[in-house]
Amino acid sequence: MSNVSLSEVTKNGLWTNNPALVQLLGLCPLLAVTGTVVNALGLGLATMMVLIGSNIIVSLIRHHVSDAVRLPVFVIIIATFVTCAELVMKAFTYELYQILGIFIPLIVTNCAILGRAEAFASKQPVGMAAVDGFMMGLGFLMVLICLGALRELLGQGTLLADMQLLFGPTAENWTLRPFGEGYSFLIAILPPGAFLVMGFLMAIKNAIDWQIKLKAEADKPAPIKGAKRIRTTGHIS
Amino acid sequence: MAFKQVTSPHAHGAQNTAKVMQLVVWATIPGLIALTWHFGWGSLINVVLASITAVVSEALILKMRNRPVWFYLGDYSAVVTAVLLGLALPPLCPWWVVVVGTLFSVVIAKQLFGGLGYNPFNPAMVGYVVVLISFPVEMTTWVAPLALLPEGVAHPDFLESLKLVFFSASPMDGVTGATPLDSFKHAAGLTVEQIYQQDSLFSQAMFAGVGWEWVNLGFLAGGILLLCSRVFTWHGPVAMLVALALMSLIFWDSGSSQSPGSPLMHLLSGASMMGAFFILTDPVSSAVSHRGRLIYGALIGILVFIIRSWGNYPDAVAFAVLLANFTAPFIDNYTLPRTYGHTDRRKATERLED
Amino acid sequence: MLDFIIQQPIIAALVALAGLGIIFGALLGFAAEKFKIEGDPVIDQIDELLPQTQCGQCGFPGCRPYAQSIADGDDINKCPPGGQSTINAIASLLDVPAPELDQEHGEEAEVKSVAYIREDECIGCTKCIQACPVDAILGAAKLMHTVIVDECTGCDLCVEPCPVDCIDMLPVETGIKQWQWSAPPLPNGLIATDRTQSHSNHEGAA
Amino acid sequence: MRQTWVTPGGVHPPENKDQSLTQPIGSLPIPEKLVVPLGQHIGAPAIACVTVGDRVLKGQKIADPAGTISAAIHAPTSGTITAIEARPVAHSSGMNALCVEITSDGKDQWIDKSGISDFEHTSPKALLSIITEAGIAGMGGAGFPTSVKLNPGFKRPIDTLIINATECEPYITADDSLIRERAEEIVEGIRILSHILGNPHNIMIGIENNKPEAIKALEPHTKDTGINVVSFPAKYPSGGEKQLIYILTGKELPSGNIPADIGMLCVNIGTTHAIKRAVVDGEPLVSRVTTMTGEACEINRNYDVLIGTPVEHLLNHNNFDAQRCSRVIMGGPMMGFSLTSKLIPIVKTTNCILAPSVEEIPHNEPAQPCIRCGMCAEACPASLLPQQLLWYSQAKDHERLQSHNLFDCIECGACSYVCPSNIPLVQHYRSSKSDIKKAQEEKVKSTQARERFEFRQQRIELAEKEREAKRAARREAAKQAKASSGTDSMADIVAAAQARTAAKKTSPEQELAKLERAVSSAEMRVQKAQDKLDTASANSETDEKINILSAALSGAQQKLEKAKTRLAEHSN
Repeated sequence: MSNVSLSEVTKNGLWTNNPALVQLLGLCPLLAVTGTVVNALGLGLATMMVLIGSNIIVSLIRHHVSDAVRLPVFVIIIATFVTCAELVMKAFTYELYQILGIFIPLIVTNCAILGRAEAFASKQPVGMAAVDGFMMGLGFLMVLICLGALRELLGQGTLLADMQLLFGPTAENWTLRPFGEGYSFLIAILPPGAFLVMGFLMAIKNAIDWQIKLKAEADKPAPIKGAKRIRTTGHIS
Repeated sequence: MAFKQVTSPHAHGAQNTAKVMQLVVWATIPGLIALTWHFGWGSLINVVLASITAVVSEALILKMRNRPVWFYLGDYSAVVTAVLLGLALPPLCPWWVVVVGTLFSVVIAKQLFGGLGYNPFNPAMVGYVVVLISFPVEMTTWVAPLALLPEGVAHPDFLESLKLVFFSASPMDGVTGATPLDSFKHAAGLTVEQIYQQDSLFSQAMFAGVGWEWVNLGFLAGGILLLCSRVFTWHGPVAMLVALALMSLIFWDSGSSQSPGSPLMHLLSGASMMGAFFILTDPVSSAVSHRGRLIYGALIGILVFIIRSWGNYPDAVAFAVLLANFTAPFIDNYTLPRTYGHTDRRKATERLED
Repeated sequence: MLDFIIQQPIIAALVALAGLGIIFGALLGFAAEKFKIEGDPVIDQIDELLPQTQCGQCGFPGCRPYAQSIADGDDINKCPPGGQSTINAIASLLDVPAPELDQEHGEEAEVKSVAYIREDECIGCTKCIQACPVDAILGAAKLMHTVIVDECTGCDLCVEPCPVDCIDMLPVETGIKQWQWSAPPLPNGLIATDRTQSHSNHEGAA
Repeated sequence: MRQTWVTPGGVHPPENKDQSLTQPIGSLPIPEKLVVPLGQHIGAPAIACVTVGDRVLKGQKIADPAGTISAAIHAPTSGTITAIEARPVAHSSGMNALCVEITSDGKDQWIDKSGISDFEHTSPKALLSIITEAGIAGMGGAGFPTSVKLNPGFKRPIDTLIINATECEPYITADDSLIRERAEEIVEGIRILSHILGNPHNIMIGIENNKPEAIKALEPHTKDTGINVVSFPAKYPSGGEKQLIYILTGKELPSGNIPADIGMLCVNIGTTHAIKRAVVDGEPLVSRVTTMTGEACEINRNYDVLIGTPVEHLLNHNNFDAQRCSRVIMGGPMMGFSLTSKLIPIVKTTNCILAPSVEEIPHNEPAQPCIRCGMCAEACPASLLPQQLLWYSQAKDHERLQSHNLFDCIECGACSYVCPSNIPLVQHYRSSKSDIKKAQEEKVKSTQARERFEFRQQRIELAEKEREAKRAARREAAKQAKASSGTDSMADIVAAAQARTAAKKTSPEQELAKLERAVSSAEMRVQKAQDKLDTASANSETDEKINILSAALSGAQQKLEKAKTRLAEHSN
């Protein structure tokens, strides 16, 4: 576990061990706020920031925290970063902050963050932990944006609506309306839609993985059967 | 070929799944006739459109899943789902509402869970709820019953109905009206008697609401036919209707302004009868034992009344059935019948003592 | 001091949090000591599921050591005598996905077999007796040996040591009493079987 | 009219009993060859006590019971034993089992029969031994040896004797016609039974009300005998032992018990007839009444058939049309099994040979998915939930299957009969039952293996320890000896030890011979491995197999080298 390569960490975070699609962690905010791209982006960025920060700190103190109390310590660290993130959003993107509401403080309970702190950061050097935090955060963010885009498009027929909440007035007319005005399909915006779209995303990912696996299997040489046998009675002369 | 290994029993009864499903379709005809008579051609168009969509989409999915298409289409289950959904949707709703609802029923609620027999939820009701919450405007626009249309106005004829369904997204004026359950929901402050007097929907009715009563009686007739041909047992439907009647009797409140309506009104409006005989009797998603079906039916009856009276939606059969579907495995778990030779009823999860 | 803390909200918060941290940390530490679990029942449970052939195909000297290793996180697909059913049982016990059998450890035999000694060829070397993990071979030095069929686990560990190759692994005879109805083919696919079916289709195409 | 109780579930398949009742019980010409299986009953197959070439008379014992639960077998006609070998037998597996083949001499010559006319003054024990000798086994279908069933040593006295004349399966009329024609003998058989059991105060003949003639036939003989003929509405499966007990007494047989545990005994009516024949007439069980029916046969009627008659004989005699026939069934259409060969003989439990046409019993339709309609649960006489059992059976969830009481399933087939999706439910349950039984057996075996392995480890450890202790003791002794007697004697000790080892050592010649043997055997192995490899590559086997073989070859070669070097060392 101590030697993890950079590419492995990247691949893990973005694909093979994606916190949202594979580990299914942090589903509560994931499903709740991905009605539009801007919401998804806002929450995703906040989560990513918290993840990087908490991973770095956890990694820094990893030798100094006893096993028994590590979880409370991690939670306090995460909570601190969440509070920071909340204050930052309150300061710079107040409207978005209001839309996201309770889900920003709820980042604390996002298991993806605690999970990374426990499974990775508490065992790895600072640099690697930071990269892991970034990659996991990015993986999470990507899924959030995918979900947000799909749901926004399906549900209200727009893309990149209200981006000014995050990027200021310049983003006001970024909104795209591929289906024209008046389109709506509420279920995609409502929670069931989140589950459905998420399910399809996971299905697509699994289908891709399946193809990759088949290819890998085809390339792999056939194993020699029974090669690893030992004698249970070997110690008898 | 006379000498071969075949498992017993060799004899087989006359019943088969396709026949049962066909019977269910035929049994909806009295209800469909009543709907068409009182509300125009819309329901018939819904049913046909939904059936075509269902069969085509089921065939496609079966093909994708590498299943014998004709074998599984031959069980008529897709048609049953589509017919029930078509009957539940408002007449003359736009074609895409029907198509989206049917696709959700067949593709997501049924085939993605493994096809017939493996769907935990009633597919028709899943489709109905999806379109209900997705397209609230279209789904709450009901055609007024024939008897209540103003002088000189009639339901659109068949061709016009087709045009409305396929080319006009705008709700029709003149021929729309409230349903009895709507009337009760929106008539705050009036006593039942006042509502009955003021609203022609009730004042011209024989039992419960113009048109609606006959639709429900039609479904009741179809349901009794199915019951007599032993397609399902009486437990579920009777439990639901009794629970609904009891609930409305308890809260009848002698017809005060708080009253959510009389038992007769509740039994004969909305989708009560269709729900009791055609929806909750879907065997796949309901409880299995007799006691289980009693509980399951009663639960639906109670939920229907609660949501109708105090919920946001005027009718509630779809939501009640879906909620009860959730509980079906749980009910099964606690209602195993007592097996011959055993003194106690076992719970399904009970572990064997080693 | 107290006044100072109360007047400085940041310090107050810090103190409160630190206090909470200390209290809960102590509580957790206490609980960890108090409710420590002795032994590891999961090893016994895994051992219970393994077929107890003691054949060593998993790479461990006996079933229990392998059970121990599984409990420590080893792969659960190394037991050919147990086959897929054992893998599935362990997977459901440990709540992990069931992998396919690792062919490098051997193949699952379709028919169970037991060892038979061709008795007229046996020279009485006792090598097989020493090799048998379950004492299922009777005999003494320079005297003919024989396998107690009921006790033989079919591990075939005795075959290789025999200097005169007089041990055969023969399939267990199934008579009319052992016959059983085969399960009817699955009439339709569950979601899980869809996967294996499409899998074989893919393989067929490849 | 006595009170009867109604069982839950059940089905009403078309009865189809009239066809075979138009004619009285007939008899067949004696077939040329009779094949008598040695296992016609539940329990261990009997052991043949004749050899090929022996001449036997009708009713002569040809096989002794093996162990407690077994039954004797008798020659069904006079003739010569021409074979004792495995032949296809009446079993769902279609497998072969040991049979005695008798070539008939056409004389049908009986052994000396010695019956007891006055059974009431014979001790039950003596009667029981007659029944044992006569090889009577339950003739309703299961074939449980009757003498074992009647054996004393019950936990409590039998107060209720139930005679099963239900015959609830469609088509079968063997019992019906037997009662119509031989009611007097049957009642006498019941009285013998009653005498053996110490005259239970409650004796009932349970019969479905679709056999009015049989009921009428019984009436004159049962009058004033204390035997009640109880009729009840026809429903399948009323004839199941458990179901019949409930119908007649309103009591349920607790799961896992036998009727004797609640003071009851159930005997098939055909068996009582056989008992009468055995006791009063001294005739062992060599023939039985079997219904031959189905549209694929021109003649439908009951026959008194010799046990061991091949089905072919019966079919040919009735103008069987194989083209029209969908399957040949031994037993009824609900619980009977299909025959895989027409050479299968009639046995003691064969109550019917059914050769239905394709229109009567069509070929099985492919199964559709279960829609949980619950019709199976309605039909189940044991109040199980067949659809749940199916679910768990497919998932191989043995624990759930058992908690849903799979083992209370009597395999009556009512669930499959009503299933609208044509699911072969019974086959699922049978397969699951045997899977569970097999798993339990394997569990026992694996526990045993583990114990043996652990014991062995312990033993080896102990031996190792003992050796270690001995070595330590010797070291200690040597040390002491050294301390006490000084350096001089040390040389002696060493010399003595050397002498000991020399004595122990085999002589060099022996050693040489041993090594030579080793070399030659190693050579042999190399040769063998080489041969295998050659054949494999000649047969163009898969690469992996060749790999394995070549690995084996190189291993053998290494061993040979080693043996050779050792030999060389030794010779030097």
